[in-house]
Amino acid sequence: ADPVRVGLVVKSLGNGFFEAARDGAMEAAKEIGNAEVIYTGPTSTTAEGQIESINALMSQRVDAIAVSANDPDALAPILKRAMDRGIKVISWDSGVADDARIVHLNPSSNALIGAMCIKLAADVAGDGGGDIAILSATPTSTNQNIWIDEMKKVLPDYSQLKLVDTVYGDDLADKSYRETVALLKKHPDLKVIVAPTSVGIVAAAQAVEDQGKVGKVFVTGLGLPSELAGHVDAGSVKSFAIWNPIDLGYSAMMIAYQLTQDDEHMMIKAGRMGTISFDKDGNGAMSDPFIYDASNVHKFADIF
Amino acid sequence: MNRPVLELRNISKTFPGVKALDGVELQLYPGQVTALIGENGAGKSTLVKVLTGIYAPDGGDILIDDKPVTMQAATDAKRHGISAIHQEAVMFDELTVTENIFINNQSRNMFGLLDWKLMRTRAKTLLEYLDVNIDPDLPLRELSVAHKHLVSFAAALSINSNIVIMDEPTASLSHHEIQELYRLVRRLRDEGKAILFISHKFDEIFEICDRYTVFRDGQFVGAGEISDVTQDDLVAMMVGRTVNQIYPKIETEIGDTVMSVNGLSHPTEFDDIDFNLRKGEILGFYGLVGAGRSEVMQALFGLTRTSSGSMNLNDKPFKPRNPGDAIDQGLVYVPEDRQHQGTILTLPIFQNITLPQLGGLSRSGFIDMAREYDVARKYATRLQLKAASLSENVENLSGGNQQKVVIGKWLATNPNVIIVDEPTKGIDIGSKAAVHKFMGELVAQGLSVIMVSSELPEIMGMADRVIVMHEGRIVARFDRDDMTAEAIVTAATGAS
Amino acid sequence: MTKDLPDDLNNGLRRKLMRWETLLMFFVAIAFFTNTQISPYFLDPWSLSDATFNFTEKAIIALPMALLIIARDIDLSVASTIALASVAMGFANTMGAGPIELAVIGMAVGTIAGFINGWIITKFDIPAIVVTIGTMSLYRGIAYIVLGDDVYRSYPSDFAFFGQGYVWGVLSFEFVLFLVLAVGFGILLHKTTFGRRVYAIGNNPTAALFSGINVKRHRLFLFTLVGLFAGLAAVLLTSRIGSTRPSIATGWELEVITMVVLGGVNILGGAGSIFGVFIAVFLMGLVTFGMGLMNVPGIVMSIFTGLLLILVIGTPIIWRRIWAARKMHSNSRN
Amino acid sequence: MKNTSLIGKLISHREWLLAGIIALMLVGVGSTAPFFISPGNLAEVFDDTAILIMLACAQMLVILTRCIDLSVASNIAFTGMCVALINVAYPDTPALVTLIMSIGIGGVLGAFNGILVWLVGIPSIVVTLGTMSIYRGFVFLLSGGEWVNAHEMTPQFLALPRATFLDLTVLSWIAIAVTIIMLVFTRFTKTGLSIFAVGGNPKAAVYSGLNVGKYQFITFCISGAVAGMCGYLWVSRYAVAYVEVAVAFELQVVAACVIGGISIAGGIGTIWGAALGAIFLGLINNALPVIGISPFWQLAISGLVIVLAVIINSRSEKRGGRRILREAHR
Ligand SMILES: Nc1ncnc2c1ncn2[C@@H]1O[C@H](COP(=O)(O)OP(=O)(O)OP(=O)(O)O)[C@@H](O)[C@H]1O
Ligand SMILES: Nc1ncnc2c1ncn2[C@@H]1O[C@H](COP(=O)(O)OP(=O)(O)OP(=O)(O)O)[C@@H](O)[C@H]1O
Ligand SMILES: [Mg+2]
Ligand SMILES: [Mg+2]
Repeated sequence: ADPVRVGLVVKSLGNGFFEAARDGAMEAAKEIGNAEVIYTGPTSTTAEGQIESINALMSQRVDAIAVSANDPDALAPILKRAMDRGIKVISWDSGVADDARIVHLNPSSNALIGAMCIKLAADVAGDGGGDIAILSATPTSTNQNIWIDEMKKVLPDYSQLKLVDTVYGDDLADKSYRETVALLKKHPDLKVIVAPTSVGIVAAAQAVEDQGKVGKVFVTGLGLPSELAGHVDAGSVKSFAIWNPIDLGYSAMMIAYQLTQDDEHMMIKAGRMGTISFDKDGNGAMSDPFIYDASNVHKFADIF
Repeated sequence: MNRPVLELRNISKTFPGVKALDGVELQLYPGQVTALIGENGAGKSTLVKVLTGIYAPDGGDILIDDKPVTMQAATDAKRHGISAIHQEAVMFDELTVTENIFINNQSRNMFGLLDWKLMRTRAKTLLEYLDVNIDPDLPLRELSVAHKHLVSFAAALSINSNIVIMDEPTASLSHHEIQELYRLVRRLRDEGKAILFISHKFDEIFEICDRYTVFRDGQFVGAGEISDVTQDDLVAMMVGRTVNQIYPKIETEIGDTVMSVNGLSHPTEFDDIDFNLRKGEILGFYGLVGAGRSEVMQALFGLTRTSSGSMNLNDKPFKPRNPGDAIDQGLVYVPEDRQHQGTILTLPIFQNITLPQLGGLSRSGFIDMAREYDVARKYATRLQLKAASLSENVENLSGGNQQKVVIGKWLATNPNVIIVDEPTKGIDIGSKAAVHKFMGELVAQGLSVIMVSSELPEIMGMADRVIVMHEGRIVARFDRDDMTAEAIVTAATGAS
Repeated sequence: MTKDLPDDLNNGLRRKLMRWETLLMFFVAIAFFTNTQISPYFLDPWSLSDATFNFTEKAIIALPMALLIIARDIDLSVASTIALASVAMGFANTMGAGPIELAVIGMAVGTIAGFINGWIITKFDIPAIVVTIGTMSLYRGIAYIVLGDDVYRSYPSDFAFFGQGYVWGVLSFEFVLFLVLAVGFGILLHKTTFGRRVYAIGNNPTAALFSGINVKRHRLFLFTLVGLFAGLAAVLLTSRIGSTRPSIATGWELEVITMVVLGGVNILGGAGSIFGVFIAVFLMGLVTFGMGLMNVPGIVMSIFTGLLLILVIGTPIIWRRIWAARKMHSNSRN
Repeated sequence: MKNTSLIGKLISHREWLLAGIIALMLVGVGSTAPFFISPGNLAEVFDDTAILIMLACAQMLVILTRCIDLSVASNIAFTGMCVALINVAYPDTPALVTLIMSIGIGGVLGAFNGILVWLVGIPSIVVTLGTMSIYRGFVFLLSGGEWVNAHEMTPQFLALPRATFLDLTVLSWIAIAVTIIMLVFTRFTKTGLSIFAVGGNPKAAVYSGLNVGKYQFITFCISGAVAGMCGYLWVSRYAVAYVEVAVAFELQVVAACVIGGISIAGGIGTIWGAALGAIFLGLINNALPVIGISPFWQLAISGLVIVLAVIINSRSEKRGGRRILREAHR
């Protein structure tokens, strides 16, 4: 039979996180045997760019599309149209509107990620606590916004932490850098910058080092070991968290494939990741984030 | 007789559709002024451009001191000791006078950097030599047209050259400045330089030139000593026929007032302009270049806002807010700058002719192409336009034919007042006569003409009445019976 | 002496135009053939129909933009105008406006934005490129002020028709609208007095003024027209993606201008045709669609559009020069 | 009477006006956030603006010749990626060599633009619109879309722009040096003068023996070389190289020129103007967050400023008639 073709649409090409996810999806395809991954996406994090990529996938009549969305609303019409054409659509990492996909795979439980980020911040701030600020990606990024909401929910439990600002680096290294520098200037007492984005956290760490604030301001959040190893050594980052993007890509691919095989979408088998369950809105979570620090970062830096 | 410093043999230059130069020859001798004469489009300026490396000739030889040379760019001309004052003012408005003069001829200091102090001093010296009082640090745009031209003379003189070319140098100069220029030419001649002098004005040719060369339609017709020929001989060589009457004043019935202007004023350009224009009349406006005549005419045409005053046209108040208003009410303006204001060079002849009255040639906004073409053909024929076809772009026509297109375009609107601003500036004698004859026909048909001109013979030959302007004001009025050249010129210079 | 000038009305002009469009057609044929070879999915009506969505809104702005560029102006603020108009529609939607009202509001805001551009440019006599670089930031900036990091969504379901509806079979509303507008603009530019005046202004604004054309009013009208069409594009795009963010349509201005220039419109004004722009739209559409089928990343496609632009503009220039040189050569031998 | 002429003089000297506005802004911001005008912070703001200043000066030369270079931002991305990859492959390359290489690579890209403008005769806006896409596309091909991150770059690669000398970063010093070289170049060299001439009146330039295309070519080479150098400085300063580096930055560069009074019609402009225009934009970018204005206002404010600046410039450029009438002179 023809192989099952799955379009893996990412927020932007060239981002280390998504490259790792692609490798995971490839691994899954190999395991399935009769499947093929089409890795695509725009170079900048725009919804219009993703729409064009999805259009191209539809024209090729792929069997399934797995998308990490730059914008949950703007992608909805085109994904609905894809579903009308018989294409199975799932979102992963960053979701789309509920009716524009069959299921959404969260890398982890959103509440857990939010809580984890704040906990990391509290740990690094020490008992004295202090001011913290959030450096996000684009203002429209679904997962970022959910995580920030979750962080705000748990913040009252940490009376020593005070959230003073939220800024957006648009997942551009230079913009994130500038925003961080502005943060440092505006809030001289800033203690922790939480960047739940792999681009932002690197830029923030670099900015803290360049501003000579190592030891005074710490950066934490979500990032890749390979990109952060240097900054952990430099001391601007003490610890950070991430789930395994390879596993995430692997799971997304497995789920997409399974959906092309049968209609089951409450409990989906995802190969070596076991069975993932989805609630009535189609939301499911993969696994818990894992914390990296000086003790283990170099070990994982070679992997992703 | 001595040997020529510069000799051209069998030079040809072709533009798409035009043989601008067809195997012409020319000799220039040291210490002599050679006039280059020919109708518009005869190829004079093209020859200058070939000589200064701006155009590469298709064939032929250029010999300097009997040695063949090639000109790739304007810098080669400079190297060979040729400097030129071109027909169009080709200067840099945003640069200072000094920068303009030394644009390709700078002095450097010991670090290899430009030495502005030295150049400023040299500029001062040059301008003094030309007997003009211009601050070398002023940006060129602040100078009058005439002064700009004089700066271009200074630039040409800054190069130590043996050969000086002047392409219609007097076209924008006042009487006084022309006299200064003659002195300069004679001085250069006496220094032993060879001078090529291009002009359409016979009086100056006979005044300062020693030799002549005549071109017709891109071909060499003849050359010789000025003292051996008369004006009629030259005209005959130029046009291949004799032109008897240059200013054919046709006596017409002058009727009632069609237009009256009362106390028209502008904050900075003109003041208290008062005059009447009658049916079938040619009203001349004379003045030195820069007297503000064009500004007044442009105000009549609705291009310039006025601060006070009133106008009447055909017994109705006339207050044009833009040229469209003026055209609608039957007043049109043939501007002095053909190439920029008069025509759209890059559009075909027929589109130029019909442009002001497109509305009339269309049905609910859609152009009726057949009618459009009829109109264009009618006026092209009437004006004896010389062109390959009506779809030819105007840029491919000679100056005289371009002017015919402009006049044709305005006649096609059936005006009753037509303002012509310097209608024969830079036009050869043949085309000039055609334009004059045509103006005579127009008034005979009952049109009224306002003619702005800086050429005294033209004004005196054509106009029924003459108004003289000086520095934005009317300073004198003459009827045909009492106008004398002295009186008009005296009034124009502002002397009371 | 008085014989009539030859009657070859239009021929010269038409020949000149034909040469350009023939070249474009040639490129279109190549692109079409290549696409049939590289992908079995290419010749599917629905695929082709889907592909038109990628360029239709831009192409609709390209039509008035062509007129504007022919008249020696340019508008870099169109993409920002889309953002502004879209935000206005989103706001109106929260106030309960219906689909038609939304469309009217979008186009009205676009029109106002275009009018402001034109007003500043003609009133103060400033080059259009400079002013519209400013309003480009200004308009999108206003969109950001209004919306910030928020989003407008849940447009009425009827509103989706403009950007997602089909008129007949695979023919989407957007695409049919574009075809109709292209014909309309072709007539406007090539057959009417207005079009002729646009050419006149583009070739020599001073002489156009001296010929009684109200140059300022024409330019103002053209800017307003471009604004109106940017507003229309905003309606279509907003309807198509069903939501509004201030970053909507980022970078479109350059794509629209690329289409126009590729269509043979002289960026320096005075020359060009709607037909050329029309073909160029399809050329770009075909090239990007073909590469999309091969999953070529958008950034790599842009290499091809960039090359195409330089190639298509450069080829006739070089060709004309060789031709002129050869003619010169044969002349001088005679 | 005296008063109006004084103002007239001031306004006609746009640079002074612009410098005045910049000073006012500093005072304004300083009164709400005093630390902003501390020397240390100003040095940082300057450091942040240095790249824009250099690019604006180079772009000015291009604009003077009636061209425009929209490919500078893509040039930055391409050259930046090149030197970053070279640094990964040959970590021993000294920073100075990298800097020189970046100038060379950028210069080649600029020369390519210049050749198309000069020898092929395609309008510059078309050429650079094309190469803007092409160069950025090449960054993707070169890198396979992957990022080069800080930890892959060597310390010496990263150190150059950060090193400080007399309280200013080397990046700032480079910007100052470039500005001074440009000043001398435009005022005291034949090429500099010729660039003004060919832009002011191309036809007259031909008649004066100046090859218009050649000077346009030269300005594109300069613009490319400066952009290339900025490519290295950018990548090293932000410690990352990727496809989208400096996206849309060309518009800021052109905007800086416009604010600085460089006439888009060619022939008019000064290095001071370009540099002040860049500083002005840099100041707005840096000051807004400090005085607590939401970043969402930033875009609209800079847009408004550009529009106002060009309106003011156009007013001061108007030379109200020739004044034929005598009284008007007095
Ligand atoms: N660049 C050009 N392209 C095409 N044709 C040209 C060009 N320059 C000149 N011509 C044509 O060559 C012929 C000679 O023109 P030229 O300017 O040399 O005449 P001229 O004798 O100087 O006339 P005038 O007295 O009007 O200045 C004319 O027919 C003109 O139309
Ligand atoms: N210094 C100058 N700078 C720029 N343009 C000028 C300058 N002087 C004149 N002009 C323009 O050149 C053209 C010819 O000017 P000209 O010297 O003939 O003045 P004018 O006002 O037309 O006076 P007149 O018609 O009485 O000679 C006019 O259109 C004028 O606007
Ligand atoms: Mg001539
Ligand atoms: Mg005049």
